[in-house]
Amino acid sequence: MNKPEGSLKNKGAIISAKPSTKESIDDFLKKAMDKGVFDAVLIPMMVPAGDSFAYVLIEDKSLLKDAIPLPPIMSVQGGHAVSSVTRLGKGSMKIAVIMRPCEIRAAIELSKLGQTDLENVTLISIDCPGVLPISDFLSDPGKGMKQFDEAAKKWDDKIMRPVCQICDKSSMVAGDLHIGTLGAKNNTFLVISNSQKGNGILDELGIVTKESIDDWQAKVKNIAEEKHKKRKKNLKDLKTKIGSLDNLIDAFSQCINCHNCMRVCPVCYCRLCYFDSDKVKHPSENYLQMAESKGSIRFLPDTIFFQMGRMMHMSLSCVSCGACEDACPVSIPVAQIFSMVADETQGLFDYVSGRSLEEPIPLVAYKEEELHEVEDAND
Amino acid sequence: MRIESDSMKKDEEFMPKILAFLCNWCSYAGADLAGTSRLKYPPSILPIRVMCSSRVDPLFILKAYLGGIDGVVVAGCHPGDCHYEKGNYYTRRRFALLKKIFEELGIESDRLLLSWISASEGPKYAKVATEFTEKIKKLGENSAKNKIFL
Amino acid sequence: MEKKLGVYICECGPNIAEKIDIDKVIDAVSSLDDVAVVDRYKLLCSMDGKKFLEEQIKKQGITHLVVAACSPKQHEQTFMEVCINAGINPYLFQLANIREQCAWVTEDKDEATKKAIILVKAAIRRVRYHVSLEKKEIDSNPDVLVIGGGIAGIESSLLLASSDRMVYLVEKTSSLGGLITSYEKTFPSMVSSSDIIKQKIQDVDKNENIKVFTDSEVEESLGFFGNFQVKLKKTTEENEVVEFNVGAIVLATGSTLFDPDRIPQYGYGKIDNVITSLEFEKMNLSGRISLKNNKTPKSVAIIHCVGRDEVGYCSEICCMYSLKFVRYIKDKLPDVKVTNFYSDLCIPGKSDQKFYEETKGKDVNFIRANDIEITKQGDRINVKYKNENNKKSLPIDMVILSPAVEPTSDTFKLAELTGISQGDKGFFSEEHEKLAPISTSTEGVYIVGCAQGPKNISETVVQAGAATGKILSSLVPGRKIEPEVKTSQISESFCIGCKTCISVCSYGAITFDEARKIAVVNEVICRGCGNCVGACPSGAANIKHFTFNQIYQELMEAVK
Amino acid sequence: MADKEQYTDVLVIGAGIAGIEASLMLSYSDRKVHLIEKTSYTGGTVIKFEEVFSNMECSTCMVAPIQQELLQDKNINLLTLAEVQEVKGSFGNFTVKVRKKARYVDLQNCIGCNECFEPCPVSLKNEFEEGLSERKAIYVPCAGALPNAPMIDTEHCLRFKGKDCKACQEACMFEAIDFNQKDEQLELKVGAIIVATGFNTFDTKQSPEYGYGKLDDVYTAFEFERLYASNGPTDGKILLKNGEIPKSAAILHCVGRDKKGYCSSVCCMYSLKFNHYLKSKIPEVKISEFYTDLCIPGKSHQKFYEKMKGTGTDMIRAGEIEVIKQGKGIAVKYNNGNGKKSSLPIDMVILSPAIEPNDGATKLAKILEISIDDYGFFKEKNQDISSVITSNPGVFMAGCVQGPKNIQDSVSQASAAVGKILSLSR
Amino acid sequence: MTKTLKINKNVEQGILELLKFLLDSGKVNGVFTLKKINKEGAVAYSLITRSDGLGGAVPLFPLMPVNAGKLLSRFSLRGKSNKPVVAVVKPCELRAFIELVKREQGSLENIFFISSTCGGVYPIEMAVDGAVENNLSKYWEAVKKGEILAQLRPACRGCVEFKPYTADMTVDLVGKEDIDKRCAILLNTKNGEGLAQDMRGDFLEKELDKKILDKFQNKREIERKKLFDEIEAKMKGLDGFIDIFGKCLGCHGCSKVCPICYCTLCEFESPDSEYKPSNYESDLKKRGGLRVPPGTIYFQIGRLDHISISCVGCGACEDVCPVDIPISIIFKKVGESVQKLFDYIPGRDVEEEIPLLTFEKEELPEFED
Repeated sequence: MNKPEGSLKNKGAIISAKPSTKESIDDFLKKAMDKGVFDAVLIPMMVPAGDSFAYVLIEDKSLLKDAIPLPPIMSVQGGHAVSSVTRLGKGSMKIAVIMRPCEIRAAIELSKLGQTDLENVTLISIDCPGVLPISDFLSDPGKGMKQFDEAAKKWDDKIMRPVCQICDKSSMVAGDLHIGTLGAKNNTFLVISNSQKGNGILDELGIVTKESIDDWQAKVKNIAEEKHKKRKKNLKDLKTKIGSLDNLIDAFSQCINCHNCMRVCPVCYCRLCYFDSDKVKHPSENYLQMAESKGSIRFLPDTIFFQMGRMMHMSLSCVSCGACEDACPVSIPVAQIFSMVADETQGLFDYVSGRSLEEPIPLVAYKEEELHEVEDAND
Repeated sequence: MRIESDSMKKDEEFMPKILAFLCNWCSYAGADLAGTSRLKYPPSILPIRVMCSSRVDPLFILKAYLGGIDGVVVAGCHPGDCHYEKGNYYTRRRFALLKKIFEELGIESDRLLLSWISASEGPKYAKVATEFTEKIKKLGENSAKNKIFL
Repeated sequence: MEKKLGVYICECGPNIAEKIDIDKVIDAVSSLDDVAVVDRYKLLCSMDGKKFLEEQIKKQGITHLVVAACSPKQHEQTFMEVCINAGINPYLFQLANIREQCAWVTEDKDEATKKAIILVKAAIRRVRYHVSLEKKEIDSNPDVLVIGGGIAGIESSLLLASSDRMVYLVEKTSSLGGLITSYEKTFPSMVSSSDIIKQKIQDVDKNENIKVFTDSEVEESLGFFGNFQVKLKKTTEENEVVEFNVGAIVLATGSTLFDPDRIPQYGYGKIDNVITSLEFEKMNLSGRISLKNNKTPKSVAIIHCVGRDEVGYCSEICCMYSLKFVRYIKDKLPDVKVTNFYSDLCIPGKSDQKFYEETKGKDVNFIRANDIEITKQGDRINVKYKNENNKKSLPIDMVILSPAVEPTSDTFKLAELTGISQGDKGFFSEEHEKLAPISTSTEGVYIVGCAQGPKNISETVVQAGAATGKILSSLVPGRKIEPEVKTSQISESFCIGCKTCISVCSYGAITFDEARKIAVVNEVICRGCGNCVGACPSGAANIKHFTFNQIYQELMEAVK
Repeated sequence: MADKEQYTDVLVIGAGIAGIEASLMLSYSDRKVHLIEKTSYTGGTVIKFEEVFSNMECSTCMVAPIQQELLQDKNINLLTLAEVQEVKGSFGNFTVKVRKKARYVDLQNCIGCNECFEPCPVSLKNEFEEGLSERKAIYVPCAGALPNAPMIDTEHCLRFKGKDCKACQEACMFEAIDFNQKDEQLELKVGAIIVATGFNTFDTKQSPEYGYGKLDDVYTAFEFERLYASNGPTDGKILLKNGEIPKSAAILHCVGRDKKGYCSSVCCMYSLKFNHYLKSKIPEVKISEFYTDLCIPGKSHQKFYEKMKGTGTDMIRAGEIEVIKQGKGIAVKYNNGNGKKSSLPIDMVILSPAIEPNDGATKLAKILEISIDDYGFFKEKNQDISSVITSNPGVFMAGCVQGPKNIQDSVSQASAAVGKILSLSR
Repeated sequence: MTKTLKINKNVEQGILELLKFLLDSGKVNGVFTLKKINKEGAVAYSLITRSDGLGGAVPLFPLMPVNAGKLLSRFSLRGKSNKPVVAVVKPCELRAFIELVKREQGSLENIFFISSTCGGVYPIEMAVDGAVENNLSKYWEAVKKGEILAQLRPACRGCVEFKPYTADMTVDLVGKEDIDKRCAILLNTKNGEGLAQDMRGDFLEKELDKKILDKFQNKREIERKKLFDEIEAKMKGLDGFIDIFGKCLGCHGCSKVCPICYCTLCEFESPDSEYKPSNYESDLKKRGGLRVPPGTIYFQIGRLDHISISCVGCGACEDVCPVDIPISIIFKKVGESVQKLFDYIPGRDVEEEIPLLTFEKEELPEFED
């Protein structure tokens, strides 16, 4: 997916076809499917019981009407869904994927990690107002829906998840196309191309991108800056809270080793997690020996080993999507902690996970001159 | 609210698809005998040959069911006749387990059948095939076929 | 290398052609992935048909073959051979049975065609997941271990031993011969049993290809058919241990007699002159039949079926040897009155009844009786019994008990050792009651004589010969063993070591690697039933040519 | 025989269970085998059984796999419809003349589709089904017979009666039917011979007191086997001649024992098997077994007996048994030991006849130059040890040709015969 | 009558005293029990090897962070414990461990068990900000009266296996009014007696009070029926099942914490269970659309097939479910019914063979055609 000149085109197209933005998006997709631009669309849909949402790969257009491009919660992280469809090959279908920016970024990370083949996939991101904590939503889905819609309209993130409140990439354009709804009238949306593939598709659809997007960009910028401030502040507080090993241990003291966080994490792609493998299973004497030194150990003893090990493994690709926190049965602020660490680790290599397919994951590349700060000054 | 694709509806007379796992030594031979004796039974039955009924991983049955198969028959040697001494005794337990689970979940356990068919029981094979097909016809199409949220 | 599937549909004359619209089938499958050629032929199993296939495979560069024709039971073999001749691996082939299970059983031609299409598509999908399988060949050791130095063991050893095959004959006691050495004669021919056995023992001693270990017991047997490592212990001089390798093991450990002590009402051990059949054989062999007080008995009772109810089976030989005893007695003491107490006279076979008729005669009585009780009556013995529901009794000088035949005490140990099972009566279990009476669930371990179940000398010798036959035909010096190709395999990385597979395997083909805590299949023993695969919860077990994917693909085609 | 050439091929006579076992084992040891079978099919008597005692195992499932193996075995030359006519020579060097009757069906071309039966105008009683069903003049004895190819019964085929009928030939798409086939004379050179020609059952007509042939619903063991067989004439339904389901049945053991003068050793067990057959198809049926001495030797048989007895069978020890007409039905008259005559009305009577030598056993014995015993069975060299060795060195025997016995013992003898051959002639 | 150790202290104190004695006397080298691991009062299982490590231990804390059976399996998986240790566990945890041992996933050797008649535990989410702590007194009141608190986990409210089968010592808890004064520990086994020997306190002959426990049992049974009926009403066929599991995230947390799910790599995460593009394509042809990732229902029913025979109904699965699916009740219900088929109670007796590893020659006619 090599990008057009000037990375981000400064023109877009305003689409309005239907009474509501949602329906306009449906319509956009339907047309694309009619034209055979896409054979299938991967998009969220409400589950039969109406108490949650799931990604559905749709080939039968009649199903589009039930699609919900911007659901109030993140049940499955979209990156995970994309990987599930294309991990074993691009397949013969051209698939459009409508997801939140953090999900698109996860997909991009996964493709760098060989966990998805994006050749036949068109990644379409959409401005994200954040999502509700799953637990809040589940306590009353009906209410949740309403609250979310209202909040989303006003771009008010008070009721959204903590990580969403400090997300400064909620409109990041990383995929092939982006759907801008910020500041758009309630029945229109802005479509921006971010790649040759994107361009091609818009051409096929006869969509000409001549509208200026400055106004949208400005709004994005504001929100991003605002959130960035908040992010810096919150993470700083968090850091002082965590700050030491003891505090870290305290933060994870409630952890019950269910590893839900790892299992829902889009960039934890291993079939068998290192921390579930035989490598962490020891003979009893080792455990007793460990305990004897202190009189008592927590059992299993590997909680922090797991949490920090997992950071080691994935923080460079962490997209701060918050899935882990949603899945934590004991409400540990996993996402915030990992997000905080990710900022640091990615900062080291001024890497932004999922920003672009071209950026190699830092650990598979190097520069001759870098990271002197971690070297012994005397060398 | 139930989201289901409507593009799949057919109106022709319903001929079920039934998967039949047949053990190589008894049931498959019995099915062949039905053929050599020119007995007739519905085309619904699709045989899959395994060396022993105990090879049938219950998950195959589950996969097939969720895939939309209308019925599954597991057929092996009569208890005591197993070519591998005792395979079919285990088959019976595994089958019972899965069927019980279906029952408990209120999922149509009638779509699963365990039958002992010997190499000389051509007629029995034809009978089972016919009767089970009738039974499945009464149950109608397996709705799992067009479920989206599996 | 990319796949090129060849799909060939046999018309089988009218059998398929008339019942199935083959052209429709061809249309339906010719556009499927990897399908390079689809064609029909009049009769593929015919000479011309096979030649046609072979040429096609070569000419078209077919890598995977699908034939839609009759049942694999008919011609799978045939077409696999075609593959070999055409130079592709015979397991890259799948036969779709559209005759026996489609054309011949379906009334309507359209329906039959539809079904045929599914079956052929399924075969195509399956074959794409087939992999080449190669025959394995394993060196085998032709030598044989024979456990038990009775008539059965001796007979086997003599038949087996040859310049290119060593036999190790292991006997628990200090001398060869077994029970038969304590008999004067054998029934029904009443020839001297020493004539039979002495000669054979000499032959054994003469034969340099038979190594005899008396006072020895087998301590360990590891390995499998063709390659057993055996360890034996000499029970005498400082328990010397001997080790050697053999290819097969014959268990000829014989039997013992039911202990009449267990049935008090027979008075055995408490009342003088109540003796067991074996004691009587020895007494008779010594040349004189006499009572404790050295007097000769005037009347003798022979009690059949002693312990039959307790053991729960008829020991087959008791009636006959009881009749033999009558002959013994009448030969030595013509005027003694002999009375047989029996429940059912079991004298099967062509010659036994004649023997019985000829044994009957003056002062030889047969009384069908039950509820027998033996009591002391002065210095004589009183036999109380029930006949036709009336209680009677008979005073007697000597009582001979004919006890049931039971497995020897070391049966359990040897069963454990060789990994074979014991039936509910304690005898070794044969692999199959009818077709494999001397084979066991452990290939290469054979059971002969009374260790397998009660039987007479003739049957015992037959079994000895039978075991020999099995070994000589399957364990040929210099020839390699070809184990089953479609065996189970367990993925090291997925196995969690729960031993589920091990407990369901009928053949002990799976062992546990304690070091790595995983199950390991011994492909030489595995017979490829797939039970372990059906049982494994971790998806670690899989079976060649019936892998998850091969079956899954077939199944999904049906579901589609 | 040192000067003569030594042959390693083996001749096996009779493709019953013993013959098959022997042939396969010899083939494993890389011996070439000529397997001679009188009938048109393999499997002998065993394939007539639906189940075998004492595990009630399906007989076809048991035998079919080894029949298939036999047909596919390259070392085995199976000659059906063939009989030995002359044997010359000695152990290691026999010359055998074999007469192979024409099948008039080419085994190469025939694919066993059976299309040729239907058009055949001739209908006859099917001997294999004990005359309980019909067959044509071109036929296989029963569905699933192996080799799966029909034969023409020249005695009844119109064409061989001079009529110009080729109905079957026209129906055959494979030019498999060849009226010009001729009987062949073959000469085989073999080193050893195994005889496994099996047995006959006592002709129950010779004991009129059982009413066989005179009274309806008096069946011989084999008739009953086929009645129960799921591939038999009634698809396994046990029915009376009037089509009704029997409410009561009597099984008579030891039929012909007195005449034969020996106990056939298997009758008690297969009578109990019949008991199981009846109960499994007609749970409520009332069964009485009439016997003299119960002969159920061996470790596993009594258990089976007790199981059958447990199902509420009347075991009646009786003599002087007669089957008589009583009213519309039949009854069994008997003396139960203490002199009293009783009579039991019954729907169905099954006779368990003694086992006797095969017809032609004597003739074959002559050809093979081996002696037979008082009963017409082949005589073993030494009664007490190894019943598989005949009086003629190099000729071995297996199965009921030597004397009545069950499948297990027949198979053991077959393996033993092979054992002797392999060990004596390496 | 069973030998019983009576300590005149509140029941938790009593147990701690016993544990202290066991460690100090060197009768055991380690103690497995719940323990407060930080000032915030977070509770986790701990392995304690010195009596000074017993500080903060709360053996009877009404919470099950992890099923201890799983922990003990991990402890003894790589070979039996080389030193004696004692574990304070709940009956369902003990049963789970027994099931694991049957599957070679642990060893009973050198591990002794103190269990109790179990009043159930609070759901794991109450572990957060001291919720359990604040409801402790309430909990103990209920236990004393043998009542069932509404806040307890459903799995516990409907649990009728609250008496341990194979514990060496059983703490007499449920329905005992005097537990804040007295601690009665039944010594069920020779090991139990051996351990308690020389311990300060009175030894007497005693049994659990059948009347009290039967009453408790009845209450539980009523609750259980209610829970089962509720779920039954929802579980109407495949659609009902899909409704229940529609919100499943596919995190497989349930199987991760399930003590019976012992596979390193779950079959449902193995390559064989992965959807290939072709699978998606053929499925779409059939259904028009398909949930992604697929296999939610396959996983749930498949897992039932794998573990229901051994499910001890401990409720761990439901505790960790991020979307509050009533898994534990579904598995409990299905589990009990399949276990009934073979009259099998998981963890009742280590000698009892797992039904799927054995068979009767004549059985289950109702499942044969």
